[in-house]
Amino acid sequence: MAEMQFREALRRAMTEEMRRDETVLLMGEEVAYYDGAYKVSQGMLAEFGENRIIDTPIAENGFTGIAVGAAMTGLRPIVEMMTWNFSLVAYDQIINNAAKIYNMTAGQYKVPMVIRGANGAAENLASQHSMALESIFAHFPGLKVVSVCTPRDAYGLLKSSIRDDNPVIFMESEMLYGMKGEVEDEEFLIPLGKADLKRDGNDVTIVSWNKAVHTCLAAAEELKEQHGIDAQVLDLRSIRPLDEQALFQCVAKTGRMVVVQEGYPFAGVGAEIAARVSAACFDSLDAPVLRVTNRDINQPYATNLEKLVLPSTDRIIDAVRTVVGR
Amino acid sequence: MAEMQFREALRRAMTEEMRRDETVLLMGEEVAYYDGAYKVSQGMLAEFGENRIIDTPIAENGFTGIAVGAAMTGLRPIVEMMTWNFSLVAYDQIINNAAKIYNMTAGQYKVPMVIRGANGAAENLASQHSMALESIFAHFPGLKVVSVCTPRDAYGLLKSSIRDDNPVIFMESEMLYGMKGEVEDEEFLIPLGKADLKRDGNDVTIVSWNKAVHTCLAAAEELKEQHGIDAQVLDLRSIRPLDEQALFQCVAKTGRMVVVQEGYPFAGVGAEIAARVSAACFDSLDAPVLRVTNRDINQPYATNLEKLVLPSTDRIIDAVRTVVGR
Amino acid sequence: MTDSIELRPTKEQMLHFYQQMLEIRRTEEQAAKAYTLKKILGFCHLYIGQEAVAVGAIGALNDDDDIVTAYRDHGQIMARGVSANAMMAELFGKSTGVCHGVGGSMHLVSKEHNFLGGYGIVGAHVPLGVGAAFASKYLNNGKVSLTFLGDGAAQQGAFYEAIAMAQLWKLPSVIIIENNKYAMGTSIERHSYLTDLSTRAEGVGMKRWQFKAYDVQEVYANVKKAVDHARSGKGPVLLEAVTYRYRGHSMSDPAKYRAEGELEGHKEELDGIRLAEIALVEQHGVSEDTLLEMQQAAKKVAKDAYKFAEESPIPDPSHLYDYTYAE
Amino acid sequence: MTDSIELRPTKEQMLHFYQQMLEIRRTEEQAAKAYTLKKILGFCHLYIGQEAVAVGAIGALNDDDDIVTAYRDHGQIMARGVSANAMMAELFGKSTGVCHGVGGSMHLVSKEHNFLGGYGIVGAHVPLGVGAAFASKYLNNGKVSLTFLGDGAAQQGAFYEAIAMAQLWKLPSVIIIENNKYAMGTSIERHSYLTDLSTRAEGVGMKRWQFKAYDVQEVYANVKKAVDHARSGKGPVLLEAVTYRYRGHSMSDPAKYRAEGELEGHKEELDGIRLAEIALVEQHGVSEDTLLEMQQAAKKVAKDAYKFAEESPIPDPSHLYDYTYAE
Ligand SMILES: Cc1ncc(C[n+]2csc(CCOP(=O)(O)OP(=O)(O)O)c2C)c(N)n1
Ligand SMILES: Cc1ncc(C[n+]2csc(CCOP(=O)(O)OP(=O)(O)O)c2C)c(N)n1
Ligand SMILES: [Mg+2]
Ligand SMILES: [Mg+2]
Repeated sequence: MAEMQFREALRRAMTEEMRRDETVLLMGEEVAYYDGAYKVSQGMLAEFGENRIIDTPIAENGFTGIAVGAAMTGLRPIVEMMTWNFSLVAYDQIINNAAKIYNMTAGQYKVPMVIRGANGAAENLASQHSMALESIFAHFPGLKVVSVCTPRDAYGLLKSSIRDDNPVIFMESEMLYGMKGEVEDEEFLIPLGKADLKRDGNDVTIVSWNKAVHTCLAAAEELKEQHGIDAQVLDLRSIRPLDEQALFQCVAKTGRMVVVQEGYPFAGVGAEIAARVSAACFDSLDAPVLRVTNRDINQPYATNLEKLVLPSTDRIIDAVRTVVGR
Repeated sequence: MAEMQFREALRRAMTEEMRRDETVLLMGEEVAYYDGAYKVSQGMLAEFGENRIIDTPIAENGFTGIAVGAAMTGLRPIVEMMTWNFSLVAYDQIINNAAKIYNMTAGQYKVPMVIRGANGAAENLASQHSMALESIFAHFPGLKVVSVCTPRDAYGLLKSSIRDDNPVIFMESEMLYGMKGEVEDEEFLIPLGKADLKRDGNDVTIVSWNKAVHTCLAAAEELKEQHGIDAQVLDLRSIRPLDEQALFQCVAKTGRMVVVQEGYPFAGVGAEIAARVSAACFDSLDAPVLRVTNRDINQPYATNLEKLVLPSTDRIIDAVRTVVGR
Repeated sequence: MTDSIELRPTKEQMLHFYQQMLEIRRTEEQAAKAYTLKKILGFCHLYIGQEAVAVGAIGALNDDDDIVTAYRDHGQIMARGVSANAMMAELFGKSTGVCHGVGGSMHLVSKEHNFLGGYGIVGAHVPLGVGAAFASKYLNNGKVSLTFLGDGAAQQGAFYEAIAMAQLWKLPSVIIIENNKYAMGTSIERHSYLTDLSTRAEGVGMKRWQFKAYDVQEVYANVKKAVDHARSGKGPVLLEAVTYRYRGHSMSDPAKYRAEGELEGHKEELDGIRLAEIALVEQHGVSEDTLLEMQQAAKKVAKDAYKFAEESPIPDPSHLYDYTYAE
Repeated sequence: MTDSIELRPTKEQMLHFYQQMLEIRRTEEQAAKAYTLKKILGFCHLYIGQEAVAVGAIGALNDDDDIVTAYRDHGQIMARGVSANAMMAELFGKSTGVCHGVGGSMHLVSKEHNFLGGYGIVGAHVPLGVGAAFASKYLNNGKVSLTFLGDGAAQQGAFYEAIAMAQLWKLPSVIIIENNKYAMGTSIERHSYLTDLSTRAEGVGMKRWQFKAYDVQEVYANVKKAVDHARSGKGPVLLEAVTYRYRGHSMSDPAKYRAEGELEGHKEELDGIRLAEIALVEQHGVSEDTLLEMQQAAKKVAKDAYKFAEESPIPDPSHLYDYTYAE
């Protein structure tokens, strides 16, 4: 069992899959000679060469569309989106082409590709570089959406995503690339669509994904120590398909739920979970499902303002205490 | 009091505002010489000339961005998006520029513009031409989102939108352009952010917007006649800002709510309403808030399949009967 | 641009092209009829007048070359060899259609024919075509991809980004702008400063030329030349095929924006079917009788397609969710 | 491209340009220091090496002309006359910054100076600049808009769509591609087939040329010519200014991708400040002492800015929601 960085786990997943299947390739800005903006693909050019590790011009819409066309005709591209903020220029290709082609062609053409990159705020990157955008992808059938928070999950889920025959939106985090964690030495896969209980507890369930899971875990710790509240933390990992059963079981167990989502609140993934759980568990919920999200404004640059916008342990603790009632 | 078509009401609003304020202009594909793809701008070229009614190339990202720049420097552009399906190629300009500039510049530059056009499925337009996309715009602070279903609302709200100093996403419907309705002869405005009770009732509230309101009204009629259920229908009209008070008052009155949203369910506006109402009215709700939306798949072409996907009176009636319990 | 003799279609090819053009036109006329009878719904963009482009261009390809186009796709898919029946049934939204009624007129697809499809977002399919060429280069399989787009579509950023990468990476991609003079109701002069849109290639250093695409022989020769260039590894080519659309943008467009006599003048001089007839008779000695027979055959194909489509069953709703995710 | 004598800056202009270049460089050196001390956070893209471009280009404008640029915006906003203090305070995220700490390094804005801002999505600000020109033409107010973008940004569809419309509508827009040889770590040869990116204009029929932009006099003359053209109503111009960036892409980039000696060679021969000094001394008879004084003054401006920024208060959180919607 090796400790490895998040970025190493991603790299290991890609490398293994590229060794296994010659049709897998990696393309994106700076992925080859620069080793990736966040060094995720370090060294891969040396192993796989320019034909399979491909530096692109800064033309996300174009190269994402090219990857879709290539996926239709025999390849399995991994597209690195330097960060998801830049995916908005490629949004049409992702929604109107990648997500729909299997459906539109009545199953004739598949689009087996992964689009992966950093999602959410790093630090002080301000309005245009700080968005968490899972909600505007999870909205669309045809896409799968994965969002990971540990090296092990990153490895196991990226491998499954690469093998998936559908377009998978795979979300990482700038803030986690350097994080270390255990990953088994032997190869393994983690299936899409399975949430993971990152911390067990009886009083309340905190649901989250991506780096906010770590904020939730810190909050759970503090809730235990300071307030005697025993919170469990469920990491969704896959947003689409959503592990509804895990959510309902958590409510059955704890009767109370707080959803923590980085990103804008309005019609976010948090709203979907709250709406679904509120309806399905109407009789077993002991308190309203509360959401802790970014405040409903764009991310400002200054540190003190930025901190106010993001979900914080304090705000999570407040929400949990509200639903638990102490 | 004149009866006029929906498209005429929109045209009247634009024409009056253009007479009133020389900085207002209309741009988009086919808006000038062709009178608009759906004839909304018919005759406006003759009155205002080529400088103010502007045919653009098919370059939505470019001309939307040009409109943003023009809005920053003294104009108040109305951009016609032929249908909102095509806005995905302009998504980056709308989200990263239009929605954020007032915030990013700390209020130095305003972006007073309206982007308007047809939203949602018409008939048999298939996967790429049938989307209802309000959810992926309402997600973002900085935008206002309006969605109308009668000529009168179209007129009053479009005028307010044009006068608003923020970017307003204004959603119409291909299926409603020919619909007739009463509009007062004297000028008036309808403020953004106010929902409208389109039908009163005591047993349950059906919340909707855009053309689905008419499906809800038909369902309410049938619910009354066939099942003795007295449903009220609340037309949101503004999605952002959302008239939360109206929603909560409806729940206070009826204790039961069904949200009807055309478009994809996952993390849709319907989810936001359900989540918010479920949390805020936890103690006064007598039943779960149910959603009736498009089924979670892309729109197929064939009529029989298409009908299965959209919210129908039958599905609304089923949902209402479930929450009412008879 | 090209008239080298070895690039001219043979008599057999010309007969085949003529037959295809006839079948496309007659089948679309049936489609127009079905549309007015509300048997075909939604948007329906006829290709009438432009047949020589699809037929000549696709005639210059190998069977396994990939093809991508926009929503005006009836002609292309038929030129590729998909039956009028399967095409028409799709327009009728029937289960026997190429996409079982899921796609409709704008989204005709046949993987079996390496026909990646018709797409509805203007310009957005161009990267798909370049992507197919990317795959061919990656797999070194000798295939070329052919992408059709309209003059209006050449204004989209997706087109620009795609051609720049096609050139940077020297992909085996041939891209044909079908300049049919209008983007909906907007004439090319009003939507583009330069009206030869193949010049767009100059900005990215790509090989390009414009040619008159009324005569299928010209189309064949020009596209063949471009395809040979691309296949040989020398890089992509952008062509502008100057053509003309006879009908409105779609069935709901009365096309009032044309100058008077414009359409009639064009038809008289430059109709692709008429030009093919002249070539067949004058160059290849084909008899008027043979032409007549072929015309009758095409009519039958079209009428049979109508009947086939009409009598086919609508899609079984139990398959509604079948095509959301690949397993 | 141009050397007509009347387009050369006067001695006064040259002194001013020199002063501006010095202040920009010294202020950015202070910013670099502050960054390593974690007083400036996030992304910080230095303009060092490219000063002649912003200074000469903006020097060729009228005060009310509009300017738009990307995230590498420190030089542009200072060349427009915004104080080093207000600029630096923004980098420090302080309430005295041009955007009260909301914008940060990438989003410097001063409406008072018709400086529409720095933008972070590569290429996406080009339509804004063209939009400002659109407004000027609409309002007939005689203004020109100047848009800066990088070589990498010229690959974006937004850029292409915007220049095509600028040309179609003959807007008073001058667009300068600052070709600093790299888009992040990717050299221009690796991201573009043609390495003179002004050729992009050929595709849309727009006036264009490339020029060496090391010497501020050259920049001034070339941009003045383009601005005059645009202002006279003859249409937009696309320029490529060939320049060089000395530092990494941003503060976190060690810039290992350069060829050995590339940077040193450039600095020695083509540094804009050095070239201005030579011109001032040799053409305008300015004494070494005067230069020395100006250098000292620039240093002081930079150090004062650091101090000002450091001592300024952080934003008051009670204003957090102030700028979400305009009333
Ligand atoms: C991005 C986008 N914008 C607008 C439309 C609506 N639209 C459909 S076809 C068309 C005109 C296209 O003209 P052209 O590319 O010349 O093709 P043609 O119809 O002449 O074959 C427009 C504006 C669309 N489908 N997609
Ligand atoms: C759409 C988009 N894609 C990617 C990025 C990340 N990025 C920021 S700057 C940059 C390089 C830009 O190079 P160039 O345009 O040459 O400008 P320079 O930095 O050299 O001034 C990249 C890839 C971004 N900000 N926006
Ligand atoms: Mg056309
Ligand atoms: Mg550069």
